[in-house]
Amino acid sequence: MDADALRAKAREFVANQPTTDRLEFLRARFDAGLAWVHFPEGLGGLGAPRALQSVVDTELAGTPDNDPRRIGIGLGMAAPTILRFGSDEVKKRFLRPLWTGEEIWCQLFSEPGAGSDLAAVGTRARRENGRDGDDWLLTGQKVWTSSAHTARFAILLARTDPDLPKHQGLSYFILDMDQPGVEVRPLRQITGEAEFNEVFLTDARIPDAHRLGAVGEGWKVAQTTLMNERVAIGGNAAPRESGMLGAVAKTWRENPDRHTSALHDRLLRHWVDAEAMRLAGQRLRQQLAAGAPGPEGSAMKLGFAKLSQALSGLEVELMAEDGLRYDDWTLRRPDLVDFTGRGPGYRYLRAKGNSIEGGTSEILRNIIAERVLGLPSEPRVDKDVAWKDLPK
Amino acid sequence: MDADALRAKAREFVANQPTTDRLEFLRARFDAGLAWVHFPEGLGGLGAPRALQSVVDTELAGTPDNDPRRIGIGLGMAAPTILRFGSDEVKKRFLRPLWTGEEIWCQLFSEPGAGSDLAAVGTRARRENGRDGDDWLLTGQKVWTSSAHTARFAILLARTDPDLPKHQGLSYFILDMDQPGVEVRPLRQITGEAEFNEVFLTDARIPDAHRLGAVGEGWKVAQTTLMNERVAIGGNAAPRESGMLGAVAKTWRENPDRHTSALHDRLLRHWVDAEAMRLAGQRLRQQLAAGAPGPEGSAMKLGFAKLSQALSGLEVELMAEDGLRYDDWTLRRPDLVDFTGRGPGYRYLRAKGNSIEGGTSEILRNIIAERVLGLPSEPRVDKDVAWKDLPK
Amino acid sequence: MSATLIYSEVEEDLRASVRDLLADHASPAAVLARCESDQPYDLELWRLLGEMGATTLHVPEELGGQGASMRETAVVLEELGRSVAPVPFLGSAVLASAVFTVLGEPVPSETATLVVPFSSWQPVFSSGPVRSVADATVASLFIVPVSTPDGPELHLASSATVTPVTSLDLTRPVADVTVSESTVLARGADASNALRVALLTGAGLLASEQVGIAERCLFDTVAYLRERHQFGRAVGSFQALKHRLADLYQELVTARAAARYAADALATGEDVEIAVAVAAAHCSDVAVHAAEEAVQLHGGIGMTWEHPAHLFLKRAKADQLALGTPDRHRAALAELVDLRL
Amino acid sequence: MSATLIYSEVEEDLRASVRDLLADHASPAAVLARCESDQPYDLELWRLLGEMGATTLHVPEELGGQGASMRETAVVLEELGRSVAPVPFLGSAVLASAVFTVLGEPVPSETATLVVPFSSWQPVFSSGPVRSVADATVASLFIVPVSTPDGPELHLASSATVTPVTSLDLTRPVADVTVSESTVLARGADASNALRVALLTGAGLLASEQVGIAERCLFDTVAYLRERHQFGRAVGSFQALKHRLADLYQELVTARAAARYAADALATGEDVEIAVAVAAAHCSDVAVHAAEEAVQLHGGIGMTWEHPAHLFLKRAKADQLALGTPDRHRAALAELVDLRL
Repeated sequence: MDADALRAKAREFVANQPTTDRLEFLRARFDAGLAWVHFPEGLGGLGAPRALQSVVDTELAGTPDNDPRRIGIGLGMAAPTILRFGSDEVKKRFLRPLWTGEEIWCQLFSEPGAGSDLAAVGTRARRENGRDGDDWLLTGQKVWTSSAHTARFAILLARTDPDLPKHQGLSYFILDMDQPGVEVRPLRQITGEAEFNEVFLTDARIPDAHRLGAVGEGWKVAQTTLMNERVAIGGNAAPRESGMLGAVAKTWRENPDRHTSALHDRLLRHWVDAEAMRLAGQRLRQQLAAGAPGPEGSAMKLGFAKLSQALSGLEVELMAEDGLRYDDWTLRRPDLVDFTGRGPGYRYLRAKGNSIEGGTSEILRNIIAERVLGLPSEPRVDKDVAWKDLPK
Repeated sequence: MDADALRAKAREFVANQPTTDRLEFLRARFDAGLAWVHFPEGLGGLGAPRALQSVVDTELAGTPDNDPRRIGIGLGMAAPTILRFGSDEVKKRFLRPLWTGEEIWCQLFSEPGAGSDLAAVGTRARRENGRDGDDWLLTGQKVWTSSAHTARFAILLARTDPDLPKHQGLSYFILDMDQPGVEVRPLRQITGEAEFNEVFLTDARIPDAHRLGAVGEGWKVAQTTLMNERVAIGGNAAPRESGMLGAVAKTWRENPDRHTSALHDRLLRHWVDAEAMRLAGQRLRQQLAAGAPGPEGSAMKLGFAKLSQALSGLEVELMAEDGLRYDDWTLRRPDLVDFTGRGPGYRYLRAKGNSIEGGTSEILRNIIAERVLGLPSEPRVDKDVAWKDLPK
Repeated sequence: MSATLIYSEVEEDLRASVRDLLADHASPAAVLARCESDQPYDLELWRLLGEMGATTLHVPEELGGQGASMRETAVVLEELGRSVAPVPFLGSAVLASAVFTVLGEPVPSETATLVVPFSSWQPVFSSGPVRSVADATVASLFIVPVSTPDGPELHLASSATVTPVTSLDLTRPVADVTVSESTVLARGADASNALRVALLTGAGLLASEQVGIAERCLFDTVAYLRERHQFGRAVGSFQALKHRLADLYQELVTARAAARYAADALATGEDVEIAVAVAAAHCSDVAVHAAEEAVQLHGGIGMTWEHPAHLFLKRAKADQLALGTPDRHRAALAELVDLRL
Repeated sequence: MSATLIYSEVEEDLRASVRDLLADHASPAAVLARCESDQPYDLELWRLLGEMGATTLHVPEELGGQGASMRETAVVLEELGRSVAPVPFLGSAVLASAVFTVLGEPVPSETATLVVPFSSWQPVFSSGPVRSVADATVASLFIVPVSTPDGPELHLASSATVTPVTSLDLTRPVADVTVSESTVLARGADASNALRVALLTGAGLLASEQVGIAERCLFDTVAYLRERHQFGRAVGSFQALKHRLADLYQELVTARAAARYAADALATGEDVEIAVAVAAAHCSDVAVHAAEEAVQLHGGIGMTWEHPAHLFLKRAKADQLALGTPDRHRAALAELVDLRL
C-alpha cells in the first residue's frame, strides 16, 4: 500500500465517520487498519511501511484521539512486544483495547535490587497447575512503576530459574493488575510528589498463555521492549527556548534586579547548550526521516539530563531569598511531569531524576562508549554465574 | 640524640668549618653525620629522628649547599632505596657522592609500554658470567627520564623472568650510565623543549653486586622508591597568589582592556580554588609536622594539575591576538621547569604535563578511591598471568 | 605566622561530644520524621546543645559564653552539617550572637535570630516585613536592622509576626517576619558594623557546616557503593564512579582547609574578609556538588523521600544561597585582592 | 520550515574527494614535518584544492565560483580540521572571499587574506600595522579595513610587509602585517557591512573546522585506547575513560548540529547572527575539550612532539581565540535573544 492509496483510505474513513463517540470512533479506526499502519491487517494496521503512519495522522488530525502520554507505555513498549512475541489469541485480546485506551498498561521491570542491572531481577515466577491449565505464581517487589495505580495490565520480567546465569533464567509475562496478589503503593520522591509506584506481588497469578516468548527467553523479549522505549524518548520537535530553558529564561527576564554577571554567563552557556541540543534533536529526526537513524539518541538523553540540572540549579541561585522557598511538599500523584508549571525548587529537584529514569546517565555513557564508539567492555564477573550465587 | 645535642654538634661543626670549598665542605658535613641525620652513622647521619633534620638545616643555613633540584632524584628516590636495600659496600660507595652532588642520579622506570602500569616493564635483564663474577646484561627502552643526560648512575627496574606474573619477575638495579650500551636521546615535548630523555639499553652491563633486593623482588624495592617520590611532591609552603596563579593574575592586571565579565568570574573561581589548594597544602604540612600525616597528598597533586590547566587555558584566551603567538619553539634542554619565566602559550602547554608526570591524574584517582576512600578495586585480569602472555 | 588549620585535641574532643549527642537525637530517620511534624525544629536537642555550652563557645565569658573561639563553634557546625540537625544554631548561636558580641552586649539565653533575608550577603537596613528569615519560627528575640531618618539602627524585639514559609530546606525552614515594637540596640556605624560582622561571621562559619554536609554525603555514598551490588560487583568498584568520588574527595580536602582558615581568621580577626570570601565561595559549591553526587550515585533510592539523601541536597542548595551566593563572594573577593573587572 | 542539518549526498561526495586528497597530502607525519620546514604552508595542496573547486564552492558562478553554498564550504572545513592541513583556506577562501562576494566583486584567483587580528569578533577599522593576521605569509592580496577621515574603508593591496610570528598554532601561523600602498575597495556602510559579514561568515564556518578537529581527536583517541594495553586490558575498557569519551561524544553530537545550522543559516541568510553565535560559542570549547582529552588520554606519548596530538591541541586552542572567544559570542547572543545582564 503506497502513500496515495493510504491517503485515499484515510479520507474515505473520515468522510464516513461512523460515530462521534470517542471510544467508538477509535475502535472503528482500529478495525479499519488505521491505528498503526505497519501492524498487520486485523490488528489495527494494514501491513504498510511504518513511515506512512504520518499520512494517516495528517488526514485524521482533529478526530477523537487518546492522550498519547496516558497510553504511552502500552503503545511504546507493550504493543511492539506483544506483536512480536504474542500468540494470535494474545494479540487479538490485548492490542485493540490497548490502542483505544480502554486498558492502560504499565511496565514491571525494575526492582530495588535490579536497577541498572535489570537482568538481575529476582521476582520469582513458579509454575503451578491451575484450573485452566498451567499458571504461574509471582512473588517479589517491583519499583519505579508509573501508571501502576491506573493500569489494568502490566508487562513484567520475572525469574523462572535462579540456577541459571542471570540472563538465562528470566521469562516475560503479561500480568493482570486487578487481583489480590498485586498491591500498588505510591512511591514518594524528593519533590514531595509520587509519580511512581512500588508494586508488591504475593503469589500473583498469570496463566501460561500470557507468557511472551519461551521460558528462559525473557531477556531477549525485554530487549524488544527496551529498544522501543529508547526510540520513543526525545522524539519531539521543540521550538527554540522551550522546556526547562524557557522557564529559566523567563525567570531571568522577570528578575532584572537579581542579575549578576557571573550568573549571566552561566545562563548564556546553558542557552547555547540547549539550542545546540535542540538542533541535534532536529538533526536526529532528519536522519530518522531519511531512513538513516544515527546512534545519537543516547547522547541526547545524556545531554538533556545535564542541561536540565544545570539550568534549574542556576535558577534557584538566581532567585536568592525566593530560592529558599518551595511551592508545595504535599504528596500528590501527578499524571504528568510539567517542568514549567511549578517553581524553581521543584524544577531543581525533579531534574535530578532525569539522569536516573529510563536508564541512568552512567549506563548511557556505557552504552555510548561500547555501542557507539566501539570501546571494549569491562571484564565481566557475572556472565557465567548462577543468579542465585551472585553477590547481592 | 636530642635536639639540643644536635644543635650543639651542628654549631660546633659550623664554628670549625674546615674549608670554604663547596665540595670539600659538603664531604666534611657528610662525614660529620650532618647530611641526613636519620641516616646511620658513617653514612652521612647520626641515627637521629628524621624530624630533627630541621635543627641541622637551621644551624647550617647559609653554608655551601647543593641545588636540591639538581640532586633531587638521588636524594628523594635513590638514597632511601639504597639505604634500605643496598649492601654495606653499595651504601659506602654511592651515598656520599650522591649527597654531595658529585654523582647525579636518574631513574629508569617508565617504558613506552609501561606507563601507568609500571609493573609491566619489559626491559630484559639476562645473567652473564663476567670477568668479576656475575653480571647482568640489559636490553630495552626507558622513557621520561629527567637528568639522564647529566646522570652518572640510574636506579632501574628490569624484567629478570618473563615467565612469572608481572609483579614477580622484576629486579631492581643500579646502572652505570657511562658505558657504550647506554644511549640517551632528548625527548622533545609539545612545548618544544626536551626536559626528559629516552634511554636505549643494548646489553648494558650491571654487576650483580649492584642489584638492590633479591632477584624477583624488584617491585617491592620500587615501592620504597615511589613512596618517597610521592612524599616529596607538593612539600613546599607557597605564599598567596604564587606560581601559576601569580603569573595569570599579573597578566590580568596588566591587560585591563582585555577583561570580560565572563573571564573575570572564571579567574575568580580559579583564584578561590588556588587559595583553597594553598591552604590545604598548609594544612597537610601541619598534619605532617604534628606526626599525623593525612592521605591528602594525592588529592593535592590532582587538584594542582586541574588548576594549573584551567588557569593557563584562561590566560591564553584572555590574551586574544597575543594568545595566538608563542615565545619560542626552539628545542631546548632546561634544567628546571619555570612556569613564570615564559609566555602564556608555554604555560598552557607545559601544564598539560601536570596530569601525566609523576602519576597520571587517572591513577591518582584510583589511588584516592581505593586507598583513601576504601572503595573496592576493579576485577583484575593480570594478576596470575605470566608477563609474557599479557596482551600488549 | 600561619594559621593553624588542623584540629586541636580540644576541638576533637568537642567534636566527639557533639557527635555523640547528635547520634542519639538526629539520626536520619528522626530528622526525616521531624520534617513533616508540627514542629520541624528539635527543641530538646537545641536545649541540650545549650546545656553543654556548644551554643556559646565563641562568646567571651564576660558576655555569658565559654570564652573559646570561632574555631570551636565551627567544629560544632561541621557536626550539625553532618546530620542536618534541625536546630536554630546558625540563626541564634551564630548570627544573633555575633551581633551581641560585637556590641559588647551580654548574649541572652533565649533563642534569637537576625531578621534579614537568609540570602543576604551585605548589610541592608530597611523597614517593613522581611522575607525568608532563617530560624525565626522558634526565636523569641529578634534583632532587626532598621532604616530610620537618623540612619541605620539595630533594634531588638521580643515579639514578631512570624509566618512560616514552605521552604526548600526542610531542616532549616525560613519564615517571613514583621516586627512592630522594638527597642534600639545600636545606632549608626555601630549598627552597620555589627551587622556587617554578623553576616561575615555567618558566611564564614556556614562554610564549616558545608564541609560537614559534603563529608557526610561523600562517605555515606562510599559506604552505600561498597554494599550495593550490580552486575555481580560492588557498584563502588566501577571506575567511573570511583573517579568521581576521588574528585569529590579532592574538593572536600580543599573545602576543609578553606573553612578552617575562615574559622581561624574569625577567631584571630586577621585576614577575615578574604578568608570568608574564599570559604563561602568554595565550600558552598562543594557541598552542593557532594549532595548532588550523593543523590545520583545512590541511584533510584536517592530520589525517594524515604532516603535521607534529599535532606542533604536541600540543605546544601539552600546553604548555597544563604549569606551570599558564591558569585557574590567572588565579586567581593575581586575588590579585596585587586582583580577588578 | 526547519533547516536541513544532515549532509546531502552531494556533500558526502565532496567530503570523500577532499578526504582522499588530504590523505595523500596531509598525513600527520607530513603535517608535522612541514611545521618546522621553511614553508609551513602546503602550497601544492592549496593549489590542488583550488583545482578541484573546493576553495570557491560558495562563490556565485558570476563571481568566478562554483555556485554552491556555505554548506559545502563547511564540509571542506570539517575535513581540513580533521587533518589540520596547513593551507590558507580560512584566510583566503572564507574571510577574503566573503568580502569580495558581499561586495559583488569577482573573487580573484590569488591567495588573499583579510588584514585583521585573527582574534577579531567585530568590525574594527584602524590604521597602521596589524598584529596576528592569519594566513598572511602566503597571501598576495590583502584586504585592509582602514579608518579614514571620510569614514571606514576597505582597501585592497597587492603587497605588504608581512613579518611571520612564532605562533601557537603550528599549522596556521599568524603574522604582523603593514600595508603601505592600497586602492579603495569599498567605503562607508558597504565597507562596514562587508567586514561584518566576513567576520560572521568566518566565525560560523570555523565552527565546522572545530567539529572536524573534535571528531578527529575523539576517534583517534578511541582507536588508540582500543590498542593500548595496561594492566592486561585495553585501556579503552576502563570505565572512567569510557565515560569521559562518551561525554565528549555527546558534545560532538551537539557541536555538529550547531555547526551545520550555522552553515545552513549562512547559506540561506536566515537567523545568521544567532546561528553563528551559538556555533562559535559551542564548537570552540568542544574542540578544545576534545584536543585536551586526546593529549591526556594518550598518556605520555601525547605529550611528545613526535605524536600529532599537539598539532590538534594548538589548532583547537588558537581557534578558540580566532574570530571571537566563546564568551564574546555569548555576550553577542545575550543581545540577540534578549537575555541581558
